[in-house]
This record gives sequence, structure tokens and C-alpha cells, in this order.
Amino acid sequence: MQRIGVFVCHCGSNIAATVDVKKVVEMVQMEPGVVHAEDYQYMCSEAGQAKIAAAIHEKNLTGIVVCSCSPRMHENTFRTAAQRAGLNPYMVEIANIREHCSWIHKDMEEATKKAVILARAAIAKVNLNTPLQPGESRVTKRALVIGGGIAGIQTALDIADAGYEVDIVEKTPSIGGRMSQLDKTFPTLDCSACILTPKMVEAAAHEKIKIYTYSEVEKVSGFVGDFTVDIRKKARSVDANKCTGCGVCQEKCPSKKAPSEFNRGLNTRSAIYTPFAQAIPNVPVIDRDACLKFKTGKCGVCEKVCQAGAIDYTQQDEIVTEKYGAIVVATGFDTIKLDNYDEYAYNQSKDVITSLELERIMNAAGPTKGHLERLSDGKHPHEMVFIQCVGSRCSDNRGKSYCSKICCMYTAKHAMLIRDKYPDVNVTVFYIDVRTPGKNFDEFYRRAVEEYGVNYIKGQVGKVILKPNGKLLVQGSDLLDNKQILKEADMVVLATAIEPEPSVRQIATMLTASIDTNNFLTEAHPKLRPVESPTAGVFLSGVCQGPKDIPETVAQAGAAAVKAIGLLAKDKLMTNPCTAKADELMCNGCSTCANVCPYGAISYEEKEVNDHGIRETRRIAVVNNALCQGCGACTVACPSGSMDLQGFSNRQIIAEVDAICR
Amino acid sequence: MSSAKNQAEKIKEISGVNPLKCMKCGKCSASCPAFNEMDIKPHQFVSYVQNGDIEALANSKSLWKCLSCFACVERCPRDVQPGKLIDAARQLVVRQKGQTGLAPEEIPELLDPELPQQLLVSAFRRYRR
Amino acid sequence: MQELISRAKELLADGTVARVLGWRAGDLPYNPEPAYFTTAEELENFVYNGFCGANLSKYMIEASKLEGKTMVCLKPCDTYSFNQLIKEHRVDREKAYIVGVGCKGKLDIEKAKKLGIKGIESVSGAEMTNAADTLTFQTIYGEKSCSYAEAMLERCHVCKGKEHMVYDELIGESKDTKDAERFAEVEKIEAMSPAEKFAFFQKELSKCIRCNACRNVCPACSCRKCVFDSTKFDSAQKANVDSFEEKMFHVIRAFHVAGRCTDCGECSRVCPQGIPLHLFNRKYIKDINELYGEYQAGADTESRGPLTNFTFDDCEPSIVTQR
Amino acid sequence: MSLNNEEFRPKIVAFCCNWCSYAGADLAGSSRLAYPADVKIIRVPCSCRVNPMFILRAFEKGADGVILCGCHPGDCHYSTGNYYARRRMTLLFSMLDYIGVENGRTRVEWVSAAEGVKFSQTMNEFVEKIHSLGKNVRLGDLRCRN
Repeated sequence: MQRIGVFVCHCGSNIAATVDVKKVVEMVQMEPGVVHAEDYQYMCSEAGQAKIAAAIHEKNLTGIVVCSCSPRMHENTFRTAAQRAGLNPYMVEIANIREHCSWIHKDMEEATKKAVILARAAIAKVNLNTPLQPGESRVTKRALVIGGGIAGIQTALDIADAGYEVDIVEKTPSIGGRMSQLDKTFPTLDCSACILTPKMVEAAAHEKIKIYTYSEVEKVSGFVGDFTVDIRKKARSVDANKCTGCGVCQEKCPSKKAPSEFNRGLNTRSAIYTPFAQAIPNVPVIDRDACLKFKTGKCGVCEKVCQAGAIDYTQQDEIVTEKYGAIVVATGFDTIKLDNYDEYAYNQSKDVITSLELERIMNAAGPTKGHLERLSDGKHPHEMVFIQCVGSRCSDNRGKSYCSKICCMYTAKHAMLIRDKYPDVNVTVFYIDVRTPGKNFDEFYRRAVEEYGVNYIKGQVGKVILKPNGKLLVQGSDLLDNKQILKEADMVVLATAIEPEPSVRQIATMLTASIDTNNFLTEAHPKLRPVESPTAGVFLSGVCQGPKDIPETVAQAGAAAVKAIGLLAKDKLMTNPCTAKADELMCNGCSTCANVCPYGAISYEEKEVNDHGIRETRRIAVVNNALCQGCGACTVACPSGSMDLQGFSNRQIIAEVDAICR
Repeated sequence: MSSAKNQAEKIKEISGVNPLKCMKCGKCSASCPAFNEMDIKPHQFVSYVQNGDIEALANSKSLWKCLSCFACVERCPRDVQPGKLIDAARQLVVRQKGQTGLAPEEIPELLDPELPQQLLVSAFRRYRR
Repeated sequence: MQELISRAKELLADGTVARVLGWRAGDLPYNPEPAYFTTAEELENFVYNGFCGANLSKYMIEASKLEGKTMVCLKPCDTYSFNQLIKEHRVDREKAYIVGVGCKGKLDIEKAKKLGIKGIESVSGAEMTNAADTLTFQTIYGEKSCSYAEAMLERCHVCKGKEHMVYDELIGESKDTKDAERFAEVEKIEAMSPAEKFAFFQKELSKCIRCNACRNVCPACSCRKCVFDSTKFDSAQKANVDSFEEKMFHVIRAFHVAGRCTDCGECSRVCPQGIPLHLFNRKYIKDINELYGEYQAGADTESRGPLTNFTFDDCEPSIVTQR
Repeated sequence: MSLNNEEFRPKIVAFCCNWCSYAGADLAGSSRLAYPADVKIIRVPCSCRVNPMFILRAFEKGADGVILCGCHPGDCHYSTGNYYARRRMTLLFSMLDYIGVENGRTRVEWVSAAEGVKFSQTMNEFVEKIHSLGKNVRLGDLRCRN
């Protein structure tokens, strides 16, 4: 029989205001096994933990139930406290009387009754708990960073600087990401390439960093400390070891009609290409869909002109299998498709563009060589209209429900840059709210208004009409003047919502990392563990976790790196002892459990057993504790009930059911 | 006061719209073809219902100037759909006045073949259901 | 039958097998029982007739542990069970010499009794060699008769086919007996109102005396230790009339064999209370076929069972309320 | 024992997977999204840990409704657990329906860690449904000897 102590937390008034904690203490004392019960203001505080330790010593407790907040919050705290007092940490159970009780109920009597029942269930479970010992697993001292934008580069640099090997997997032909497409950055207006390129070079030159560009993660198996990842290196058709990056192939390539991804399709590129001049690695790839050699078999110009003999039309995709201890996701974002927003005439006029497209137009290496001009006729614009919140803050299923966070600032930046360079251009911004929380952000926006004379109008645009003369008629409202405004513009720029790079879904599935309804990866805790995924060993860097600007991305990248370093610095990891275990005498050896195990943790052994005097050799399931993650799929598949899950055993769960239904 | 509240509830019920979702972006007013004819603007409609000021709505010109083109309903990013609110307010007024409109069977003979379908439907929405 | 006996003797004599697993006459004319034969003399008691419904595949679990091979007589439907046991590593294919025996439908003495044939002293017409369609009973009330089909087990009317799924050799002719739809009974229950369904099953299950015959005969219930006998689920207190297992026994048992049950019908055949237990198993089979695609347990030894498998777009459990 | 006019308070057991639904329930709590106290949550590592025997056990012990919540298909922390749970529960619920147990007494709902609102809504709906069905009498004892 266990000797159980029950500790009821007030959580200040969070619990005590709705649950009569004294009553709970009184009621649980009647439960079997309970030899001690007390309440306290804050059980998780040092004084509270001391009370638990004292009771363990004084009453010789063998099990503990803490009635408090969610076990997701403080289970670890109380387990550690129990362990310090000499109790096996797995003899602790939590009754969640805050999130699942006091916070959602109003009636004190009802909430108290429920709290008692939840406590009873936990007590019934503890009665059947057994001490568990965590196992150990090794840590592969190498990290994988998925995505080679600024987030991925920064994370990789930080991990590498700490002395660990890092691989970056980037699906496009070059690292650099979205930041490489930007012209200037807010709120300092320094050139994006000037600050990014050195980091790209540093990453490429770092002896601890290996970069796989034009590559994708294909398969992930294993678990924290010991992931095995298949990386598909897509065929570049260029031998990276031979290529000197001279660029002659791109010049001579006769097929130059492919839309340039880097320039957002605003101009074209050759079939053999590097996305931009500062690309790393400076090794082109052949776009086989655009290449004449691949399409018709005739051409081969690049092969002829390449003095290094680097062109290799026979190159095949290659699968590289690597082991990693930690994985950082840094897959970044894209702008949403505007197909659902007919009213802004984006698909009708070349002069309605997204902000990211404007970045390319403003950039000296962009499609217009940095000259602000209409893409329809190349004319210099005189009236420009910016529309904010296109697809952001929408709850109508056309766009995204969240605020994309960066648009207010980059629009102020664009407006300012245009007014600075072309004082003859009038700039009007239609906004709903201007959101500028950030260091020097509001000052920046005010400068746009006060010093650069940008015309900010509070009100959304309802429609953009393409007039026969090629001009754009913008119909918006001015809510402060209570007027409807019709404005003729030469160019309209849409502050298009950003969304997580769509391929993140498959990556999340491979990593079994959870993802929210907007495809942003979920944090382990929204406030306290914002750079960790709930899946152990997987960390989050940059916009894949939520909208953020460059400084925030870099900060988070560093934080993710630190978390990864913390993991890689360990030689061994304690494994979760709540693993499956087969009862040798009951096991049929039928393989049903192995069929459902997602980790391949179950194997079979021919083993001699002594079944109540019958000695025979039987085929018996054996669980590898390092591989087993404790999901319990096998326990239900097992026909004989031989397979059970430690810490969540059949009898424990049934005891909880019984206690609740009593 | 309580009856105004009651009426506001009725409007929400008829329209199936929650005016609290409005973020006051003004896209409705930006989209409205009858904006200049209206005394209470489409975006203001939402706050009138929110504030329970149904009396003013019922007496407004806007109620009868709205073309029911539903551009605001289509474009509202928050699914507040001011057009539906206007529609509902109009319903409320029509119901209070009693059966003063046309009956459906009276319509065919009044029809002008040149009349656009949309106008017909719009008229129905406004005057009789 | 004679062909079977002489072949068995040959196999014993040439050392191919160490024993023969078949049937011998029981204490009544219509209850032959499973038996091992190790000598030619013993084989004189070997019986194979229309009353040999017992599925011998489950005995091969123990026989697989014995020295040498065992010749086992399996009817077409029994071979599904044998395959399923191979899949679950419960029997050793190498230890079995499978003689696929012919089948023209097996008999249910209860059906004859229901026709008013009581006090039976002997039966003729049940022999495998007899082509006659009539069963003749000598009873203490005189000679009575009925058609063979009238006295056939329910499972033979919905026979899966007379093809053996696994065998080393075949002996004897078979005759097709299927004359009813396999799922007709299940469909009838499905069409009832919830109250009618409940009344039906409550009436049937109230007869259960928990003799465990269904479990003991079931080839899928081959666990070394049944969950109902284990302390692991708090479900083993047999004495307690009110205990969990008493109430839920058949529902849980059916779930445990779901996806593994070959629909051999042994549970219903052996139930002394005449509970149509196959209606549970067959409901699962019907659901599996309809929701996850046709699946016949024991048709092969490799494929994944429906409950150890899934597709990304399986139906949601709410389909139950939508059907 | 109990008075006839006593208000029916159903017993409802909710099995929640640790990674998504339990966290969703926590979020419902921290967002103060109320649902009736009749719902009691049992934490399991994954929806695939829930043995049909647990559900039958709950009914036998007097539960009036049992709901299982897990990660959305495709989002299982253990990658495939909820797919197995989905098949198991589909078949079990179908069987319960087949033996005449009102099919509204069992439910599976996928609730992510971010779906506090959905968790609360689901529980409110489910409790309402159980109220409309009344006390569970059928699954108490299939072998009623009266």
C-alpha cells in the first residue's frame, strides 16, 4: 500500500477563489493510501516545495499528488522537488485543478466537487505508480538547419562558432533567402545586401558549416539527440567542384525566357543561372524545364563554352543520409497569392504590384536597374498609392487572420525612399492602423509623414479600377473626413500579407512538429519556450514561427542556436522512462505491436521462459527503450494485453476512469 | 432603451452578423457606389448597431439609398458585412410598417423588359420579401 | 474417409509425420471430437463426416511445439484460420503437413433437434462419401429424416468457398453450400431502431453463462493468457457477478479479434446457449469491408490487418452517426 | 436514493492526448472559456493509447458519455498514432451503435494545442448532447437479468 501525500495549491486566488481548497484537503484524506494532505498558497514556490520535501521525510511518503496547475506547467518542478527529497520522480501525479477547473467554472461548490474528483483520479493512479528509471541515449554532435535565409544563416553561424558542426539545407540554388531580395532595411535604411552578403560569405567559409543548396529534406527519423535525415541534393547539372563561377554559360545560354524567381517574375533569366550576382555558392544550376538541351536534345552551348568542363547533363539527384542531434527549422515566408483579391486589379494591371516586387524594382540589380517606373509602359509615375493590410487581418477566409507585422514599417520605408529619390512623386498610403512598436519605429513613420510629406489616409481601399488610359483609379475611404476618395494613380503597391513558406507543412509532418491553422510552427510554450517546438530536439528560427522583422528574426535565430547548443553540449540524454514494456509470460510473439510502432522500437527474440513451471523457448517482443517514445499504440494493438505502457498503464488509466465515474 | 437594445438584437439575428468583429477599416465605405447619397455611411452602420442607436438608422436616408449591390459584403475582410446589417434594418422598418409594399403577384405586369435583373432583385430586397 | 485413413497411415509409416490430427467418434453419434493419432491402430477410430465441424487449426499451436511434423486435416474454411496463425507467428508452417479435406457443409445437431428430431441413437447420410441429400436419424421414437441443408450450420450457408488457402495435399470432394448472403443477418440488425437492437442483444447476451467455450475454441483467441484472465485490466474477478468483464465480455472479445477473425463461425457452433456470437464478429468484418476495403483475414500470410493499418484519408468516427 | 426531480448531471470522461488536446484544454482554461464541470479529463500520451476497454469501462462504471480528443490527423506527435485511433474508434463506435447504444454518447474530436475555443465548444456541445440523451442505462449491463 502506498503512503500518499496530497498537496493542494491555492495558486494565489487563481484556484482558491473558485475551489474551496480546505474542503479538497478534507475530502482527499478519506481516499485509500492518503496519509497526508495540506494546502498552501503557492506550491511551486520554494516554500511550497519545502513543504512537500518535509512531508516526504516526516510521513515517509511513497507517492505524491499535487492539485495545482496543468502538469504541462509544473509537473517537472514537482518531480524534481520529490527527487531532491529522495522520492522517485515518477511517483508524482498532478491533478489539474486550475486550467481544467478553477479557471473555467464559476460556481464554487461545483468547482470544489470537480477538484475533489480530479484529485481522487490522481490518487487512484498514484496508488498504482511504480518507480521508473530514465534510460540514456547518445547525442550526435551535429545540427541541421532547414532553410538558408537570414534566420538559418544566423543560427548556423552561432552554432558553428560554439564549435559544433552544422549543415544548412536550402531548397533554392543559393542561400540568402528573402532578405537578399530586399533593397533597403528599416528603420536605418541601410542596404540589405551590404549587411547580408558578409554573413553569407562567413557561413560559406566557416569550417564547421556545410551548405546543401538546391537540396531538400526528404525523410526524418529518430528522435532528439539522434535524428537520421535523408537530404535530396537535386541535380544541378553543374559540377560544383569544377565550376569557377565565371558566368560565361549564363551569358551564352540561348534560352532566356524563364521568369526570374529572384525578381519575382518581373523579368526573365537564362536556363542556366545563379539567382543573383552574390549567390552562394556561385555555382549555376540548369533549370531542366527551360533548358533546350533537356527539352529538345539540341543545344549544349553551355557545355561548349565552359572552360572548366563543369557542365554535366547526366547528373542525377543524390540522397545524402546524415545524423543530427538537433534540428532547427528556419523555412521563412512567402507573400500570399492574390487570386482572391480581384478588387485590387493585381492580375489586370502590371502597375499594381506587391511590396516585395517594389523591393526588386527599387533595387539596382532589379528588373528596372533601380529606376522607379511603371512596368506596363516604362513611364515614370507621378502618383503612387500604397494599400495596407492586403490579406492581413482578414477573418473572411480570403486572407490571413493575423497581422503580418512588417508591412507598416516597410511601407513607411518605401514611401520615404521614393519621396527622397523622386520628390516629384506624390505618395498616398491608405491604412487601417499604423502599427509601429519597436525601437525607433514610430519615429521612423513620423519622419515619413512630417519630413517627407507622405499622405497617410485612414481608411481601406474598396476597389482599384484599370482605366482605358492605363491609369489606375483608386476608390477608398477617408474615415476621419467621412468621405469617399477617388484617386487617380500611376502605380499601386499592395502590402501583401506574408505566410509561412508552404513547404513547411511537409517538413513539420516529417519532424512530427505541430503546426497551427495558419501553418506557423507551434512553440513549446508561447511565452516561456518560444524558440522550441513541442517535439524535443526541434527548434524554431524566424518567420516559420510567426511574423517578424529582421532584428527579431536574428534575435530568435540566436536563441534557437543557443537552445540547440545546449542540447549538443550534452554527451547523453535522459530518455523518457514512460516506455512500453511487454510481459514476457503473456506475449504471444504475434508481431501485431511491431506493425503499429512508428519508431521501429519493437523487435522479437527467441527467449527461454519459465511460465509457472513450463520451460519453453518463445518468441517474445522486446522494446528498445531508447527508441520507444511512449505513444502507446502497441498497447492497444496487443491482443493479449501483454504490452503495457509504464507511467500510463492499463490499470492506472482504468483506476482513473473508475475514480471519475465513481 | 431596452427596446432599442432589443431591436439591435433583432438586426443581428436577421442579418446573422456580429458587428463586434468590425475592425473599422472602412473598406465598406470605400466600396460603396451609393456612398455620396448616404447620410449614415456604411461603416457607420456597424457602430450604430453596436451602440444600439436603431432609431437613427431607421430614419436614415441610407436605408433606402443602399442598392443592395453587396460590394461591401463581398469585400469586408472581417465578415461583418454591413450590407446585411442595412438589409436587416430595412426589414425591421418594413415589418413595423406592415404590409405596405407590392405583393409578388402584382409585379409581372409592372415589369419593363429593359429592367436589369439586379435592380429587380435589389428592389425586392428593399421593399418586400 | 477411408482414403484419409490410408493416407495418414502411409505418412505415419514413412516417417513424414509423427502424428495425425483429426477427429474420432465421440460418445454420441453426432459429436466426433478432435484427436491425435500416432499409430495405425489408433487410426481405426478416425472419423470424418458432416459432424466434424471443429476447426483443427488452433490445435496446431501446441502441435507446433512437438517433435516432428503433424498431419492436420483442414477444411477449406479452417485454412483461413491456419494462415492467420502463421501471420501471427503462432504456428509453424514447417511443422504441419496439411491435408486439405473436402467439405459439403457441416451439420448442426441443434437444428435437427429444433425440427423435432429427438432421442437420436444413430445417423446416416452424414458420411462424406454419401452423395445423398437426406439425413436419416434412428431415434427412440422411430426413424426420422430431414434434408442435409436444413441441418447445416449457419456458417455453411454463407460459405466463403471451398478452396483451401494453404495445403500440402488435397483429399476428398467438396460441394458448394452457399445459399445465403453473408451479411444479411447483420443488415437486419442494423436496420433496427436503437431500442430494438438493444433488446435483441440484451436478450441474447443474457443467456451467456461465461463458460468460455467461444473463447477457447476461437483460433484468433489464441493468447497465452487472455486479458480476461489477467490482472492487467482489473477484469479478472470471475466471482463477481457485477464485474466489468461479465458485462462487456463479448463486446470486448469481438474487438480483440476484429481484423483477425476469419469468420470461421466456431464461436456460435460451440455456444451451449445458442448465442449467435458470429453476429459481433461479422459486424466488424462488414464495417471493415465497407470503410477500409474488402479484407478477408487468413486469405494470405503477409498483408497488414485493417487495424494495424491506415490511410491518410480514412473516414472519421462520426461516420457512424451519418450512416 | 436520489430524488426523481434532481437535475441530471451527466458523468463525462474526456481522454485527451498530452500533446495537442490536453494543451488545447489548458488553453481553454487559461482563456477562461467555460464548459460544464461534468467533463473530467484523463491525460494520455496519445489518442492511440486509448484502449476500447477504457471506454467500455467508463460506461460500465456509470459514465454517460465518453469523448476522445487527439491531434489532428497528420499532426500526431508520434506521427501516426491518431490514424490508428481513428480506425479503432470508428469500429468501436459502430459496434456500440449496432448493439443499440445511442451513438451520440461517444465522440472523437481532433483538437490542436491552439484550439482552446474548439475544445470548449466541443465540450459544451457534447454535454448538451448527453443531456438530450439522458442517463446511460444501456451500457451499464448488457446482461440484465431482470
